[in-house]
Amino acid sequence: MTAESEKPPVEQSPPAKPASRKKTHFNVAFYRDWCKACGLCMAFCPKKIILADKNGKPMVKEPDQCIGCRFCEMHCPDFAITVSERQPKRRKDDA
Amino acid sequence: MTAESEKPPVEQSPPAKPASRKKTHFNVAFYRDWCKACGLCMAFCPKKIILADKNGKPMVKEPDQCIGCRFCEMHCPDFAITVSERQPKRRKDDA
Amino acid sequence: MPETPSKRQLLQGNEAIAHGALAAGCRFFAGYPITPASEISEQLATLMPRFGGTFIQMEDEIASMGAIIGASLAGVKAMTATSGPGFSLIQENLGYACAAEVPCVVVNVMRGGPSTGLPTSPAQGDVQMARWGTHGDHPIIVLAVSTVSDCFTTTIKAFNLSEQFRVPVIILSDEIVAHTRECVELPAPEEVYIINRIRPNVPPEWYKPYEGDSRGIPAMASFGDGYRHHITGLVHDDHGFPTENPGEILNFHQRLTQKITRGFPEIMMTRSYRLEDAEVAIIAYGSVARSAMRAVEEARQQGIRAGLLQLITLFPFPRSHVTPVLKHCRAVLVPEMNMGQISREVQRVNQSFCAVVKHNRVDGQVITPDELSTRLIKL
Amino acid sequence: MPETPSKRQLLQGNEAIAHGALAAGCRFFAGYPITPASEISEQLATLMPRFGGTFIQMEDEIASMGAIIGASLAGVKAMTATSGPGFSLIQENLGYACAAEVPCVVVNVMRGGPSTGLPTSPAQGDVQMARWGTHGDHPIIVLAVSTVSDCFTTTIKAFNLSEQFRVPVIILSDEIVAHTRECVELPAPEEVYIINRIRPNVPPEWYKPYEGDSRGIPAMASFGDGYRHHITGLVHDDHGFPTENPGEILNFHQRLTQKITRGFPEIMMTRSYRLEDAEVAIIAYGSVARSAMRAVEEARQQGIRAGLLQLITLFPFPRSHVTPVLKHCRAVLVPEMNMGQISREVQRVNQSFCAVVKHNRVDGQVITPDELSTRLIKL
Amino acid sequence: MKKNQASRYEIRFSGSGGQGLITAAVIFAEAVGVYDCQFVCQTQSYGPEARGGRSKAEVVISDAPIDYPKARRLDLLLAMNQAACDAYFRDLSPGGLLVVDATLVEQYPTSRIVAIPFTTIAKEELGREMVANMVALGAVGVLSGHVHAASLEKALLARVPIGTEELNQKALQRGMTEAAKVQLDTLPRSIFNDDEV
Amino acid sequence: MKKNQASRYEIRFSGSGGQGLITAAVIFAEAVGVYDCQFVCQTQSYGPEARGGRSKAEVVISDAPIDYPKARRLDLLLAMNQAACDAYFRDLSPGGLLVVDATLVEQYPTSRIVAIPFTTIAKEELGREMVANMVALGAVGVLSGHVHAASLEKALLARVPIGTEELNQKALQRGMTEAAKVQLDTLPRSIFNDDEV
Amino acid sequence: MSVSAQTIRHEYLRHNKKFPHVWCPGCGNGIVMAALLRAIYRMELSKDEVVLTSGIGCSGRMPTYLDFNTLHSTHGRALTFATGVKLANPALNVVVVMGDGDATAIGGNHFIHAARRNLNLTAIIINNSIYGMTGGQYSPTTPFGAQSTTSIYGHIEHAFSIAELAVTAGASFVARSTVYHAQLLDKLIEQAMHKQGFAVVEVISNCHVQYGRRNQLGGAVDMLKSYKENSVTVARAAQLTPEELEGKTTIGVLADRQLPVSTEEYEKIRLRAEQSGGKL
Amino acid sequence: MSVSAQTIRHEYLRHNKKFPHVWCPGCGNGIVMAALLRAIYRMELSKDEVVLTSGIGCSGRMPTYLDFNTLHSTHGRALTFATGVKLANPALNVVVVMGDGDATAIGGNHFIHAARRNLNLTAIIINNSIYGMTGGQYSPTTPFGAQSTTSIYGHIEHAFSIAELAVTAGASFVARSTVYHAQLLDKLIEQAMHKQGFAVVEVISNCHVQYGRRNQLGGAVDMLKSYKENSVTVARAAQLTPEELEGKTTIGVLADRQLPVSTEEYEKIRLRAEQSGGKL
Ligand SMILES: Cc1ncc(C[n+]2csc(CCOP(=O)(O)OP(=O)(O)O)c2C)c(N)n1
Ligand SMILES: Cc1ncc(C[n+]2csc(CCOP(=O)(O)OP(=O)(O)O)c2C)c(N)n1
Ligand code: SF4
Ligand code: SF4
Ligand code: SF4
Ligand code: SF4
Ligand code: SF4
Ligand code: SF4
Ligand SMILES: [Mg+2]
Ligand SMILES: [Mg+2]
Repeated sequence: MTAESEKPPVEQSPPAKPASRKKTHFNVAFYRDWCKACGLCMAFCPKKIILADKNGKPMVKEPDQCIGCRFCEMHCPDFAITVSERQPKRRKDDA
Repeated sequence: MTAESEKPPVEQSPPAKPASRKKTHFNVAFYRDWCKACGLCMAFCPKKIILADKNGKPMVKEPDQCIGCRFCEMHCPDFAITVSERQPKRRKDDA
Repeated sequence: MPETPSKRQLLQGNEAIAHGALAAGCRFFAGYPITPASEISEQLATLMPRFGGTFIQMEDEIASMGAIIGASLAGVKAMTATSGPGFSLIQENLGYACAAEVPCVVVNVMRGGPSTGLPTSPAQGDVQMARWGTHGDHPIIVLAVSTVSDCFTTTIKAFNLSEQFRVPVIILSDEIVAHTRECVELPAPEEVYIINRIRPNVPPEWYKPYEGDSRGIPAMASFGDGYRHHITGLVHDDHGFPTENPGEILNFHQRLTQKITRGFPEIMMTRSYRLEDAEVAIIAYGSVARSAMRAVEEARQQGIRAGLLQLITLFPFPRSHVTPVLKHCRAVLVPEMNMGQISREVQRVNQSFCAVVKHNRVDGQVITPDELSTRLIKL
Repeated sequence: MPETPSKRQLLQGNEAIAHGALAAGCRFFAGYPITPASEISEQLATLMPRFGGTFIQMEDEIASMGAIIGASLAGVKAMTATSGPGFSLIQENLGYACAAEVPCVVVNVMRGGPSTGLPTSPAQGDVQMARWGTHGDHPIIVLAVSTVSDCFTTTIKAFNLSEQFRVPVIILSDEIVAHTRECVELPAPEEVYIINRIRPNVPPEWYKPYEGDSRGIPAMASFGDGYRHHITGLVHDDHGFPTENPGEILNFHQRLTQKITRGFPEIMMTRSYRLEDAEVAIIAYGSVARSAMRAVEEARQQGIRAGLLQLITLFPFPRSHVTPVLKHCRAVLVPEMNMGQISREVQRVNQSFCAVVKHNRVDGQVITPDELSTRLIKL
Repeated sequence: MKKNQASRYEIRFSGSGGQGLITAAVIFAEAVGVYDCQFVCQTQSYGPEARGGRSKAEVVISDAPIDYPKARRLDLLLAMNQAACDAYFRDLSPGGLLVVDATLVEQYPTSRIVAIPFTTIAKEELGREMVANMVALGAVGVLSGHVHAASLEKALLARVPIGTEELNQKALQRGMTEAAKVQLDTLPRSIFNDDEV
Repeated sequence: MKKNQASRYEIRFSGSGGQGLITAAVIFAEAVGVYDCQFVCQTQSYGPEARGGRSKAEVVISDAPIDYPKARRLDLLLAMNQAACDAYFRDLSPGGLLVVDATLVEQYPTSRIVAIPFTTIAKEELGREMVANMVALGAVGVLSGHVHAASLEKALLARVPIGTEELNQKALQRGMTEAAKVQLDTLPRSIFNDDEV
Repeated sequence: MSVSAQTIRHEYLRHNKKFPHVWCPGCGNGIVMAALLRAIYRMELSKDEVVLTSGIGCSGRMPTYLDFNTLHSTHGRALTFATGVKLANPALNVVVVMGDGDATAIGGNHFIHAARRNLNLTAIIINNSIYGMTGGQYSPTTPFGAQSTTSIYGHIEHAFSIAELAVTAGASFVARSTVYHAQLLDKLIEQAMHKQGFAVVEVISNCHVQYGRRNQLGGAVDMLKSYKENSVTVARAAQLTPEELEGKTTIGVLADRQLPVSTEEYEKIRLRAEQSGGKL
Repeated sequence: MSVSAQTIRHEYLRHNKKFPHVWCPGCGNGIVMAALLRAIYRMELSKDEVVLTSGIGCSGRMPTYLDFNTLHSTHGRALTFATGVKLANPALNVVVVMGDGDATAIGGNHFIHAARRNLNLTAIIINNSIYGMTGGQYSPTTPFGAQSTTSIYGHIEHAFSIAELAVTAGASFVARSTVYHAQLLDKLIEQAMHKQGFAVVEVISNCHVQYGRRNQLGGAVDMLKSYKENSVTVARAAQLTPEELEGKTTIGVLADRQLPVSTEEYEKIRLRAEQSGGKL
């Protein structure tokens, strides 16, 4: 049981936007009212950036580390996680 | 559909008593009260010796031709046929 | 489109039920063969596709009942037909149809019971069962047929009541009616009086699938026509969602009961024969009513003022039709091809008005006019 | 062999039924889980093998019912337990047990119906169904339990009646009784009064599996003990072979009915509480009888001469116990957690003796003593 | 709408399973009911299908709606074998007519009888034993006097399998012709009378 | 065998699913019924299992057979969270005692109350939050005055999983000790009286 | 070593039943019955230790005629009754005869579960591709395109392979024969009865009356002839391509494996339960 | 192209239902529900044309929450209701969600028959190896030896392979995934819904509350981890020996074949029937 591995879980497809030169950033939002603190998101985030707060509910430690794999979102049994690409604050034509 | 073939139907095992030197003879008895004249015995007797009487019920034409394969007996759906070895009229030690 | 079968035909009772269903607009039939009901399946296997409808033979009666519920929810009038053993099996899903208010018609061509019983003999042993066969209090309508033309018209009536009240309707036939051939005038489609379920007339956002109208009957949307809603066999609120709230549970039960109670005048059907001046009467249904009619005739010939109340509706029990007979007659004979099932209802509503006499036959034979007129004479 | 459980134990009603079954000699249980009956299965899954018996969880309730019939035919006392939906499903095979006279016990822990209904709420909606759930006229015995110790003793009684009369016995429990814990003194095995089926005492050649004794009950051989015989759900003659002969059919039905009729004194069980001088009475069963007893007490405290007839046997309806109450009281209240099911029977046997008043609750809540005493006072 | 038994005419077709008696009865009923527009009820005893045994089918004809659908006192009994003849002739009303297949029935229980070798006719004249029932149907039609020949023919054509119309029609005709030879009024009344039975 | 309500003592254990309140009530009932040989009825509200939500369990104790098995007027209400406290305190009889988990209940609806931090005790002193129910059970046992301590202990040992006996026993003892500190007679009567409710 | 029909008549047919039996002339059911009796004879079983169970259907009539402990159950439920009998008295030899509809239409669930559970029962399924008793409606084994009273426009569903279903569901022993191969049949039945665990013998049988006639397959004789011609043994089948196997019936033993049997496993449970005693 | 949970919440969850749903924390049912919704979103189906049917069980609660035409039927019978819906209105896209008990215990017969009949339905079976809703009794997929509330001495029956049963019974499309493989899962569901004919997706799912806990498999996290470690794709499985496959779960598409579909075949029947007219 090597849940410690850093690479994304094998079967999952690569991040939503594959390797662009500029690192894409993601928002990971929790809908805390629906979260039941099951721990799945925390256990399987390949970057291990989701931690439990004192109620056992998730919070993101280092948001910038998120690779947008959406594993957490797809495995939250309670629709309590939304991963979205962070809106670039920069010029529109930069992308 | 070559029901005419003379050899016993393939899947059936050889006659009850295999090739002894003296030809064994058989009695083929019909229990006519139970016979429903379905025709199976007549159709499949490898020696074609079972014929229909005027009511469609079976009778044996040439009893001595019977090879005792018991196909008729085993396929009569009405337990109406008994094939038995004909009791030798000869000395006991002749067999 | 098939040619209109508007003509006089010699039909078996079972065939007439099939034709009645088609005339009523039934376009889905699911069944599983069983004597003496199989001809209904066989007829509809042949006729349904000609009318653009669907026939399916399912793996068992449970499945047949499930399938007709599904079809009805998708907006198509649906029926199944079986006999005792199958009727036992459909009960769980029949209860679902009662609870979720899914219109559908179930024909039970009764044969001798209990269990496998007497597959080819007539009987009327499933009468109380038709009322009480599934668990929990539930609304239901039970009709009985006695002639081939009854089979045709009562089947139409059954569909109409089912659609109107959103309740399963049971048709009880028996082996005699089922296999007797008589002539029926099949009407042209436009001559048939049809009631269809009420569709919602509010926008989908406002639709509450279980909100009763003034009579307690909710408008019914079909799956696929834009009114997305939820159907369940759990006790539910007006939105169709499960509830454990006592008030909502009570509402659920009360509406189910009351929609039937309010419909009594339309639902309760009987036929009176020579009752005007009757001193003794027979209360009968199904094929026994035919023997009873003859017996009344013969008793009259012997100077006895006899009459017949034939029940078409067995449940809800037509108390308001029966009571006057009990009040006006000296004695009432209740002949049945069972050990006494409708006679219990007659006894229940009989407030010491008159003598209620049972006459029961369970030997697989029909009740003859002779035996009834003999009893009438002695009443 | 397991240690004798001869001691005081705190048990749920469901557990007490399991213990009662074991005490009665039940050594085969087949079931399918369902709320609120599952604890019976779970208890017996644990206990049966300790008693050398067999527990099996079947693929559904139909199969469970089939399996207990098979086990009983092989000579082992057998039981299944379910709730409404499963009770609907077992009906076909239950009818088989009635027809083939196979002793067995079926527990129905009632929950709210109809259909999936209210799985975790108490109700008494399956009372008429217990009598009429399967097709065809059939004999059956229906008992109701109201306390945990009832669960134990009535289960033993159910097995005894079943064995004695060769008839399936239904135990109706409800969610309240099922999950209430009370203390029960479990007797030592030798203290339990047990009735076993009568075995044939003639040589096998003479054995007629369906020839009744003086009371109409045939001796019963088990498969494998030398009395080769035939069992069928078709109507059969004394030899157990299918018959279409009217005389034999009639015999079949008459014996089935009469063996129960003749057993009335043993079968019909009720409990009277303060009825001696009662002017108003409650007729109740199951957990409602407990509220009724309290209500009687409270009405008495208010000076009302109230009493209670608690029905343990629901069917055959204990008419001979009920009639005196109807005759001696001014009014009778029949409270039920359904829309009025036993009240129909009370009305049926009430020949205008007194007022029969229904009190019904179908909102998933228990009937409380308060509501009953209020009604009693106003009667 | 008083009815009395007098208006009823009751026929039973009897024989063994496989002789096509139900078919004959159905065609008869259809002729009477659909084409002649009388009231008619056709019933049969119903057994495990397709497994032989005794077979009977009844037709009740009336000028008023029919209450009790089964035959009570036969006006005409067709018996296509001895067993059926023996079993049912007692159900004949006094004055009822017994019609038997002379090929298969040897002992006649009454003298008010018409015996025609239906099976022989079918086998030898028409070449198909199978249509003995249609020969009998033709005869019964004529002997009953309760159906129009044309109606019987129409009903027959509507019910028999495609391709067999001609054969069946011929059989029907043959039966009619044969029956036409019978002089019913010359037959004695039944030898058994009402209260003997 | 007249009964009156006076002989009944009614307790409700309430809180949220997973707090083990049914277990506590069952042990209580077993102590009272099996070891103290009183009449006892234990019931609970029964919901879809294992999926949380509110939970309640009742024990009715009596010196005569118990007819109505549910609590009607509570003599003691244990509320292990605020929701349960709010929902049920009105079912207390006048003079009934409210026992709350001070860890989780913040607002007290009556002043006839005993507040003990069961959860804190369990978590911090015993190291397992899980046994808060047993701490509460010990307290309820003492405060009810309707069960012998020894019986409670026996019942507890017979019901808890093998290997956890010691921990649970310690929890029970802790609850008893804590309750023993309470001087019930110093508590006010309930602030709501009979006819107000 | 072959037992004669006369012995069978004397030994196994019920003397108080009316013969000939009810089945139509030439019906395969009689051939299966005879094969079963030959197998039982060879196994030298006492009649008292044999329980023969059936459901409802033409095949369901078989127990009525045979002098064993016989049980004519409800339609589709024979295996559930048999399960109770066997578990209640594992010493009994329980044989269950079913029709194709009985076993795989209404009774399909009990069939796959009996196989999964691997109870020590012998199931003989007489597959005549039709509901015989009720008058020729299509069954789960009626072939695509076939005529029946409920598929007069041609059947539009696919047929189950009963034997394959049994294998997948977990039966210990699965075999197939036709009524033409009567001698093979009795051997397979014997093997099945010897087998510890759930054993299935599917028998392809002729209902010429309700099925053959309607599908231009002729009478009993014609149908048996076609079984003769269109059957291949398991060994032979292994050498044929799927195309060559098209339309052929594979006969012989299709599966025979050693799996834990529930009657035996339950004995172990009893031991464990006794040992566990008190607390659980 | 991946749809966000937020979109799903807004688009498909019923606004008048109470959330969070009733399932236990970490229950696989929620993961399956999300995967189903992603598939439907990608297929761009109108909500009005989707019918979601279920039976009774924890999984049976799914339809309650979703804004389609939803049908919570009786235990084990979802496929029969769905059959009626689909035949009555073939334009509807009918998805049937069932539990392992629902689909293969009480509902086993309907399951194999739906497969045989090859009606155009999508069946999603959430296999958590236990009866979750009723409190943890063994189901037809509970492994030999496992603990449950009705097998405290260890289970003595064998488990069905749901997917294999579907293949043998005749389903057009059969696939398997676990809830760990959520993305594979939504792809398989999408494929299944596109497929003409009966399509089955078996999902291995965690009921840690009633099954995992009792069998030392830990909580939701542990169970998902074990799914991750013990699953092999169909392609990989083909390269492994039976021994190596022991204890592994094969995931991916197990069968995908073209067979006549009964809704389409029935259309042909209607034509034939019209043509046949008068005499039959
Ligand atoms: C619950 C129930 N449904 C239907 C029937 C009617 N029924 C009797 S036998 C049968 C089918 C028989 O077919 P099969 O099992 O293939 O046996 P066969 O007659 O072909 O030997 C049916 C549908 C019944 N007896 N019980
Ligand atoms: C006829 C009937 N029998 C039994 C039940 C009780 N019951 C409800 S859900 C269920 C089993 C649930 O198991 P499964 O289908 O695997 O679903 P899960 O809860 O595991 O998702 C049972 C036995 C019922 N509702 N109806
Ligand atoms: S999307 Fe979720 S699982 Fe993936 S890296 Fe970001 S936080 Fe972790
Ligand atoms: S997976 Fe969802 S429910 Fe579980 S802890 Fe994370 S956010 Fe909460
Ligand atoms: S096989 Fe039997 S029943 Fe058929 S014709 Fe020959 S003897 Fe008669
Ligand atoms: S045993 Fe029968 S089949 Fe064989 S040759 Fe003799 S008569 Fe013919
Ligand atoms: S109908 Fe078919 S299966 Fe039944 S007895 Fe006749 S031939 Fe045999
Ligand atoms: S009991 Fe099991 S299946 Fe049901 S919601 Fe909880 S974890 Fe899920
Ligand atoms: Mg068949
Ligand atoms: Mg499950």
